[in-house]
Amino acid sequence: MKATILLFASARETVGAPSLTVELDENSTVGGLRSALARACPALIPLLPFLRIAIDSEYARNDQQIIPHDAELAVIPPVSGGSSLEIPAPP
Amino acid sequence: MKATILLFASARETVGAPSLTVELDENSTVGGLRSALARACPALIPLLPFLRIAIDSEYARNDQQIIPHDAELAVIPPVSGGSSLEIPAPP
Amino acid sequence: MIEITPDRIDATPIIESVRTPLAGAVCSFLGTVREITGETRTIGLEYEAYPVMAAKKLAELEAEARSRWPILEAALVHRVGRLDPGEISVVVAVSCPHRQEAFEACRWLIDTLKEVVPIWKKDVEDVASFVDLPPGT
Amino acid sequence: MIEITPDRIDATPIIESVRTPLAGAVCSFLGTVREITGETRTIGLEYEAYPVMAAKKLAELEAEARSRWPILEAALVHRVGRLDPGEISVVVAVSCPHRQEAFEACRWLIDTLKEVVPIWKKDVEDVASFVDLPPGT
Repeated sequence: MKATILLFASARETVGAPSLTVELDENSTVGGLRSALARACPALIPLLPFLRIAIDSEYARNDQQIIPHDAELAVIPPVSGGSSLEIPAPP
Repeated sequence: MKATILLFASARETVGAPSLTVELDENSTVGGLRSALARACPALIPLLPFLRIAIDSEYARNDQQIIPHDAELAVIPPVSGGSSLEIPAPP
Repeated sequence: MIEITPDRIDATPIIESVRTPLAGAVCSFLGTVREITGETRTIGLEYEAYPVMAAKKLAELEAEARSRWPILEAALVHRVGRLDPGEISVVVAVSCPHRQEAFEACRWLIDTLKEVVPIWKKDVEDVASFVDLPPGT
Repeated sequence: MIEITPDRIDATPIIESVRTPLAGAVCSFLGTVREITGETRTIGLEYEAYPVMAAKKLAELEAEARSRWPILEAALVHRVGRLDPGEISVVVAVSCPHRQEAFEACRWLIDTLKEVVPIWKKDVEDVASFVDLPPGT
């Protein structure tokens, strides 16, 4: 199935667009979505460990969660806890 | 020497006046002032353990402190930490 | 801004007074007269101060807070006299670069104010039942 | 009151909205745009939200806070768009019967808001040096 993922902040700037449409398997998990994002835009790869995925405005709880049909999907960069959009260096 | 002590809140209500004038020895300590208050108004006796003495707007640090001449003296009942003027029961 | 006032407190100018472009955080506390506490209805509170000492203690509290936290501006305003339910008895407002400091400083100021500043409160007694007896009773 | 707004925030009606005669304590927090941070001068911040999710998360935060503390009224308002130094980006205001609860709830709300609500900020770049070149250069 085709899925459109909303992009915000640093993810939007990295991709250069407010959303990205990718091809997902039926019964794809959140992990599958992350892989699809990496394939669609390799520039996102270094950010991926810091990006959360939201499904219908809820943070996806783990990589096993299956993406429902027609869900609104979004990539959520670290929110503005006090500093700005910078992605923290990997630990 | 004669000393006038300002009274507030429950101490004022117990005495029925906004101040009390007592006779103090020269070099009287805060302890001596407390004794003089007890003699001048025995109704204050049960409150005394809960009353602080202020000398020139500063809490008297201990019973050994000597009362200076011409100092402004005041009796400070427990301040309104959240409940009202009630004097707590002795421990 | 430090003030002990018999006038009705408006929180707006007090909070505004601590705002500055150097601060990222403003924390404020308003103490208000609670109308209902458990089963009891309050018809008003009477606040009494030892004004000279209270003003001195408020200034000391501000100085002490400034030595502990990077406070940019602080305001401590306490009302005295008769207050109706819902009215503001005390305002503490603090601005700091960051929010943790602002919360800690504001909390410490109101907690310490309530311990050391010589201001007392007392329920206003409900005397209506005596005053409002119908004529002829 | 929960709101995500592109309009300038006035803290006064937000704080007033949580006052009630049932509360003895109102704690509020204003986040403001800091002009100077260390050696850096900020000329403005741009806030971006995922509006649907941000509104949902703010409502969840309020519900969660109400389950933890005896909150009487709460308000969570966040600005989006371009903000100048000194302007208010966020207001959290809470009323409770007592002050400890009000401080804890307000602190938890702003701390958790900053972790989970999808709103991002970004320094506005100083492009004046490019735009304002004198004619002919």
